[in-house]
Amino acid sequence: MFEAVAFYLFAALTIVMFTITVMTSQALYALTAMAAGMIFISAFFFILGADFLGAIQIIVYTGAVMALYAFGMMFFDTTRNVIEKRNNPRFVVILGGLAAVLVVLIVLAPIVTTDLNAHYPIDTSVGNSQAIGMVLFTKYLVPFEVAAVMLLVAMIAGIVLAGKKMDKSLTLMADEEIALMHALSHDTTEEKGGH
Amino acid sequence: MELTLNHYLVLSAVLFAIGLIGVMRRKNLLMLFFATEILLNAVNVGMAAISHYRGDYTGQMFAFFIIAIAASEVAVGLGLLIVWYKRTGKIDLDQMTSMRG
Amino acid sequence: MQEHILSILIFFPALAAMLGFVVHKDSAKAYGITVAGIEFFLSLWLWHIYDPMTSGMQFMEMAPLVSAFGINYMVGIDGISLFIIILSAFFTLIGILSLTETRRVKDLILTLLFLEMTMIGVFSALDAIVFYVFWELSLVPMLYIIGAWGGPLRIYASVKFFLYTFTGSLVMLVGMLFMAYFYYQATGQWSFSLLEWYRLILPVNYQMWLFAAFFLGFAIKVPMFPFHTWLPYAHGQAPTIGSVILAAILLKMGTYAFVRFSLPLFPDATVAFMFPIAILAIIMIIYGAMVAYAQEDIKQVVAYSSISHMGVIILGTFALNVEGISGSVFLMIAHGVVSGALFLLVGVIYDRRHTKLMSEFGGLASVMPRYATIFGIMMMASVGLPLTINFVGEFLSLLGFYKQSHSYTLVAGTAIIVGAIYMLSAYKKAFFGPVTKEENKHLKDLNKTELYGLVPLVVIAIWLGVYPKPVLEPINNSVEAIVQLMHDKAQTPEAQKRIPNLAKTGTMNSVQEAH
Amino acid sequence: MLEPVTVSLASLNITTLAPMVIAIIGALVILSIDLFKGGLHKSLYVMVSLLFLLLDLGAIVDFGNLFLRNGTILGMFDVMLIDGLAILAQIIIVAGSMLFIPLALTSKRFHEYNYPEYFALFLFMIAGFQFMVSTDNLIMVFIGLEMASLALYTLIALHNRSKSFEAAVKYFTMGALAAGFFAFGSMILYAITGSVEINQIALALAKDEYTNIGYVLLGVTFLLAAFGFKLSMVPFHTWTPDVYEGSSAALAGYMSIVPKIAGFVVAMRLFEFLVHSGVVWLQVILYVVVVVTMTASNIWALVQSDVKRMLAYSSISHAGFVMAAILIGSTQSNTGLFLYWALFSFTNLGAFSMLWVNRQKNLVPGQSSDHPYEKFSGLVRTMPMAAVVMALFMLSLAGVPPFALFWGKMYLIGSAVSGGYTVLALIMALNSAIAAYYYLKLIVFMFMKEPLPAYGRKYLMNASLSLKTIIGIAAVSAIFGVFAVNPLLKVITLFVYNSGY
Amino acid sequence: MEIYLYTALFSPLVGSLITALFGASRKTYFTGILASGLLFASFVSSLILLTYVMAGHTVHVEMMTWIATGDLYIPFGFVVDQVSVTMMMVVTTVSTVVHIYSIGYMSHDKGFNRFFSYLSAFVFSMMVLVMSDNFLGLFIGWEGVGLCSWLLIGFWYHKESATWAANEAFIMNRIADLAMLIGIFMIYWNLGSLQYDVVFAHISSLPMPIITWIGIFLFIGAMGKSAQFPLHTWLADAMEGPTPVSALIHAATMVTAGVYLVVRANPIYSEIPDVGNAIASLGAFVAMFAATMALVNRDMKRIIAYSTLSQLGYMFVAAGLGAYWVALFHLMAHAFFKALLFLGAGNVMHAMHDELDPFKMGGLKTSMKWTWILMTLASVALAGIYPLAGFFSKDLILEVAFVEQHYILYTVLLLTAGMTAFYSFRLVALIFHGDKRHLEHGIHPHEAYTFMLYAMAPLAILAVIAGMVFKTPYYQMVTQLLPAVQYHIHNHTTFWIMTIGTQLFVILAIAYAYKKYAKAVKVDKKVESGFFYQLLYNQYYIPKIYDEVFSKPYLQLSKLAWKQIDLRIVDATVDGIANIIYQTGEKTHTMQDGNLSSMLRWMVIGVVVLLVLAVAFTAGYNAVNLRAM
Repeated sequence: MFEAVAFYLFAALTIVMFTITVMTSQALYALTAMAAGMIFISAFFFILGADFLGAIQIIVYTGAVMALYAFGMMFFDTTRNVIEKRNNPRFVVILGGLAAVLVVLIVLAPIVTTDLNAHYPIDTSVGNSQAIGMVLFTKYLVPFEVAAVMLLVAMIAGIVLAGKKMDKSLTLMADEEIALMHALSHDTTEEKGGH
Repeated sequence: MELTLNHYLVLSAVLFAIGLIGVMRRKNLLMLFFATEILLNAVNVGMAAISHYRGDYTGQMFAFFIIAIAASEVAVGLGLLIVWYKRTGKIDLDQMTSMRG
Repeated sequence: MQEHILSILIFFPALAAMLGFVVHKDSAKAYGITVAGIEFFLSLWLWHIYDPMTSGMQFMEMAPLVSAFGINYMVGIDGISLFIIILSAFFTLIGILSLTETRRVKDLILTLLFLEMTMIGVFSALDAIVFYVFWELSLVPMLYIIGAWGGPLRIYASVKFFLYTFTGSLVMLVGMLFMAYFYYQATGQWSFSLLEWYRLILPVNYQMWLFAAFFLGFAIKVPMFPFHTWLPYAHGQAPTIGSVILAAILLKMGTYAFVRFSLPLFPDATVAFMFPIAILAIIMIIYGAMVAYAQEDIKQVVAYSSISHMGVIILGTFALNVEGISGSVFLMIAHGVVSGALFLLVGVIYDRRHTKLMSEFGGLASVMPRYATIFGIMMMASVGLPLTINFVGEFLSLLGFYKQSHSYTLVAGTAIIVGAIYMLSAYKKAFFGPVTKEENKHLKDLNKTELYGLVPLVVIAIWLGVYPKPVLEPINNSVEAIVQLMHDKAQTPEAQKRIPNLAKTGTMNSVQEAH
Repeated sequence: MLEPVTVSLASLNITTLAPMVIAIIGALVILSIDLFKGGLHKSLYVMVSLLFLLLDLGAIVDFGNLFLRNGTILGMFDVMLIDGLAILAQIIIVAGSMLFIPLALTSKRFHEYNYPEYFALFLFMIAGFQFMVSTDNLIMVFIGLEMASLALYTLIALHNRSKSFEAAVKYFTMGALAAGFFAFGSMILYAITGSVEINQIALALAKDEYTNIGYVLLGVTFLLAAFGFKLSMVPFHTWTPDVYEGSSAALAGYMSIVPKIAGFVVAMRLFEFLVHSGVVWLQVILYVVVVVTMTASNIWALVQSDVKRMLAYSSISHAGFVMAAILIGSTQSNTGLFLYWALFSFTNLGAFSMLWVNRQKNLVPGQSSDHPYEKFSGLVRTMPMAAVVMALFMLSLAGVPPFALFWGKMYLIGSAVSGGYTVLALIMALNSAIAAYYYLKLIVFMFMKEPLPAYGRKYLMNASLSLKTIIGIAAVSAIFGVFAVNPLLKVITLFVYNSGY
Repeated sequence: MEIYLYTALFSPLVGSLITALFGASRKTYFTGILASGLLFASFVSSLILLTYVMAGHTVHVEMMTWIATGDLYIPFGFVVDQVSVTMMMVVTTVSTVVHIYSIGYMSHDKGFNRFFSYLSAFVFSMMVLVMSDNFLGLFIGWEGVGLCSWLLIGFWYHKESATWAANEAFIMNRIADLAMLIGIFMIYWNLGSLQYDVVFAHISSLPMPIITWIGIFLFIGAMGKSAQFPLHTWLADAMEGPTPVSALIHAATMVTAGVYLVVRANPIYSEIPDVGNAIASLGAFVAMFAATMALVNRDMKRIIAYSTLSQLGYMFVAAGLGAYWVALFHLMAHAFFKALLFLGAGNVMHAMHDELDPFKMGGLKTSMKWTWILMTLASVALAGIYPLAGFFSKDLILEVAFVEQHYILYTVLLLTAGMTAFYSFRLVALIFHGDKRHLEHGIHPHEAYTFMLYAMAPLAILAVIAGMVFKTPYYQMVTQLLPAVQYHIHNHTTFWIMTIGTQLFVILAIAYAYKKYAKAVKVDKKVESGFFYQLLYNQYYIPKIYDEVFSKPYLQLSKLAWKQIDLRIVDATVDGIANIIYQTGEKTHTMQDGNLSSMLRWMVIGVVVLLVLAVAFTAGYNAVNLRAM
């Protein structure tokens, strides 16, 4: 019973929050609502016994992602009202609604399955984090490592893209200009801007 | 009333749809990225729920990796936005129509 | 060398063309003539060593190409292909000889040599895919020739030519793949070899579909009504050399393919489609002639006359007896010679006046008597006067089809009337009457170069009209083999009835049979 | 309490990771080189990348031999799956990359090649694709896909001009949406089967006899959308032309080949069992998608005024064409897919390289895109060899025999015929005819029009010996592709057949 | 004997080819003399062959294979038998004369050399036609003479009317040739051969309808060449050619080829008397029809042309009634006197500077005495006055009709004989008697070269003696091959009444013609504007009808086919399809509007569409499964 109440409560809250996120014209509201929504989602994880995931959700999303976005918002100066030109707002909502209705129509049906054996059964005897760790470092070791590389890629990408070297485009410069620029840069300290 | 997997799936679907609306509606790229986060979060709810009802860790694993992916996407996405912003001073996607046809 | 004569014939011009990139552009024509000349002599040598009494394929060569999918490089010739090959070599030579183009001659000549490769390839291919390869490849040089050296609408014309033919042949490709699949089902092995396919007896309903698929490809190439509209544009815009090759050789690919593919592979379907196709052929004959009659541009007259003549060829092909098919094959060669010559002749006048409108001329007979004479001879050949090359083919084609249907032949026979109408009226407009235009009064008669190109054609047109035997005999032997094959494969009673059995009767004594 | 897990190292088959690890190490090496000594010339990085890719390829070929001896290799808790498809796809990926990376050696300087990170990211991306194809675990697929994609977005943006940023942002955003689709689709399949491994999913579905048909379709819908995006199926293709236009021609060419083959392999793993399961819906949908993709993109390509955009649409069309192989789902068609793609990669490589060599930095007045058709006007006069080679690629793309792509086309259409999809075969054939028009258009411009003085000396701006070599390789393989067809067919059939496809 | 055969056959060809080499060069008498000489050789060879054949032999050679495929075998085979030797004699005689004559006639023409080339080529074709031993060989000659006729009618190609007439002749002949080809096809597919001997030997084995059709088709072929109604209009127009041509081709030889064909194919026609009757009826009709037109015509050459047509009608009557040898005999006699007449007309034309209207001449007998004599002689022969050639040949046909009890035909032919006499002498009277009207036009006529008159002399002699001297030996010779039927009216009274009656009738007609035209010519306006006069003068309006019903509509239809059907429908459809595809691209590529938002929307739309289909399919699937349960 508690579970049900919690579910409905948080469901309502997340839906409201996310709706605000996508509908408001205030960037700050949107960001805040999203952060709130993320936190509420972690509540589901806790309800569902995925404590580790809940923790990660809060740390990664509300901690890292939100911080990044907040930084970005400041950078882009979007704290004020965001003016967006809308075309066919109704169409968008209808399309989204239709998608929801259709998916819901299908997922309302009970899942009938004969295969009840879980591949990695949940072991209630140990803590969620421990169990997760167990699966993560056996079966999902490779994905885990690759995810790490992926994060590295993302990091490099972020650094490279946001770096100062991007300010001047060699692509758009004629050869003479590049030569000139290099000649100048030897005098100054600007060796390379990527790092 | 007992909660079933379907409840969560419906929730997941609704959240996903909200995300879709956001993706379609937003012109401000930063806020558009918010919507994509919603999409992934919606899936995470579903994953965790299935994991729970199936008694299987795979779903949680999946959700875990999805979070990782979401995080990396933010990094790259913001990087792209920054260069774009530096170049044009705007992050409105309506400004971004130099290629068409 | 004798074993590889066909490969040499096919690839020599292409190789020469590649080497030709090095040749200086002022010497390009000489180089082209040399190469085409060698090729022509090789083709004559091929004729010399060809055994006319054998009906089967000769000089066969085979090399695996994509053996996993049953595709082999396989070439060989019989009497049907032999002469078209010689004709191809011949016309390339004549074409280069009488080239008057001044813009980028080297490119043009090299393109022609490539074209020669594809033409000879098509006519000697015995593997469907190899055939297809050359068939499609031939479009490319032609596209270039029309598009780069053509008239004001050249781009439209060349692209239309390419796309139209390309579309048709892609459908044909699907048909070929289907055919190979049937073979695979029947034997468990992939094969695109024509000779292997010949051994296959297909269910009649499949034959119909396959026939239709092949038909589309061939019909556009021929071109049959109502797929012909690329032709007037292509001819109208093409430079002289392009028209000559197009009319003389490329169109023959379609009719040749009918004989090589459609007939022996799908005898029942052929019989079933005989009358619809005959109707199309008759439309081509009469309608083509009428449209030709209405033309104002003399080149278009010749272009539409090609449609009309191709109708007769189709009719002969679908006569399904030795007389008709031999006739149609012979007519292919004849029409090649005659229409090629006519296009060359039109080119002569175009070079001098840069117009092809008949209203711009008149009275040329007195200004350019030699030109008028040769034009007249070729026109009469085109009209099908006996003792000219066309007559033999036309007569045999119609004679053959008469066996299948009297009334159709009667209608189709109007070819000899309507043909005369447009040809004579065109000749009259251009050559007879007083010289009205000042520019025409001092036109130069044919010069030596032009005569080098034209006189051999005149000689051939008359020689083969008087003495067709050296050509007709090998054709006849090979055609007999095809007809017999068709008869043996025929399943429907209709087909068995329509396709004569040569083996049983031996030398037919029809006088006795008539009783 | 948890029991300690003991796993023998041998059973892990750690070597299955070798190819990807080589690529990743390569990337790290490049980064470290830069750390120690900055400002080195790009040729160094090109060659280092090339070396590592060579090693990578060697490893894959080694696996190829192993596969032929022992069959499918599983490793790392069955996450890694090295079967014939994986090997073939990896070969195409790595070989394709090896051919493209030298395109960095242009004579003009472009922004991206100033970054050692560019080459690192390039290698990371390759590793990502390799992971993507050599697993049947959806999580692994997802991570591999994202890793590759994130790197790719960056590579596009590094070209550093507004069009490439625009392209990158567009690609990224749509990619994010597609990632959402992928996640959602996987979730649904996981919900009904309790597994994220494709073969397990297939087994579970078969066991249930597709009772949860609604769920299946739902999952497939989203996955189809996700792969539709990756493989640029209409209507998920909209990024393609813009991204191709925005990125450098070299990268555009790369994108038209390597990411797609990775996508195809996963799609093959995922959809093929569904097609064979008798779910009519999927067959119909795939049929429609294939036909619409082929036809619509062809039609749009007709009206393009920029060659690169035209090639973008044409590559969409080619993808649709190849997607038919998955619909047909026979060994022959799957073989055809790889054959086609192998041949396509050479020809397309050539075509895009030709664009790359004539990329000028400063647009002439009135020029709105990098490669308008007008630029190629009368090329045969000014640079006959370039015109001939470009025409060759166009003809090959159009499927004119005997150039390379014709054989792929023929084999695929043949597989459609023998798979019983006659109408599809006809549609494929007729689409080739439509496509011929826009390829011809370029030929028309090159061979049949007068040169425009404005573009007089703009061709081969960017050419260097290595670029010319690459183009030469492409040209030779386009002409003599026919001789490669038979061995390719034999090898591919062996691999595909032994993988059970 | 073969050498003579080849000489007879090929010397004209040699002549033609040699003179052709000089075709474009300046006039040289050498060509004319050479051609004539070679023709004389041909004539001599023919004469030798004639004696040989007279002795009862025939010559049959097969020179070489021409077409052989399937079961078809056609050689270049030549046969000299009683029939062909007759034709050879006629052809070589007349053409030798015409050649020599032409040296004078064409002496002022620029195309002198060309003319002889054509003329000799014609003779060669005609020889092939008559000597061939199979139908297709005959067809070669048939078409060959058609070609030469085209060349010669259009000899003065700068004249619009000449070239028009040439084309008309050729095309009209082609119409008939088609029928002939069909006839040949029928023969081949039914008998397996085209050789005369094989065909004639087996023709009777065929079913009646087939023989009938063969007969009809061959005859249609003959109709074209012999200008029988309704394919007659070209002959009168063919008079645009030089007069020697008219004499040789359009009077003496080529136009009689049709008759020759019927005679040659007599074994076929003997099987089908009904067709024969039809032929005879048509012949009689044409005889009368042409004669009526000749009555009022004001063009000297056309009058003679109509007369030729009329005489051809006579021949067909004979041939149709089975009197093949009579037809052939008349053919021969007619050739002599008609050629003579034409050549005389040529002299007159020369003298009158190519004036053709006899009403503008008159009184020429003083200045052109010999021509007057020759033409009068020819006219008398034509009219059939005893003892000239016409009497023996033409009146014989009347007898045939009578004996065969075709009285209507007989009556028609008799009337026609009267008309013939009238118009012939109308012409002679107008030209040679009466006032010298030509002086008004400032023309001073002079007699032709003497050698031209000498050249005409043999014809004149033959016109006089051919009937009287040749009839019996000819009958004996030719009936070795042709059915030997003697047409005698056994009742002597009837015979004499008929003969004398006919003679009187003809003489009366001549007298009337002289009376009316020999003195001053009164033009009776009332008569001339009358319906019949106009009808006849306009050739029954047939050329006009042809023009309106066939030529113009054909041109219109052709234009329609080109402009409307070909360009507007067939081509437009093809372009239309391409255009639709292209326009679809033009219209829909805006879907790619470059806006990221709409791109994302497209993706969602795609998903939603798929979802809709998925839901629909699921519903359907469940419904089916539920029902199954």
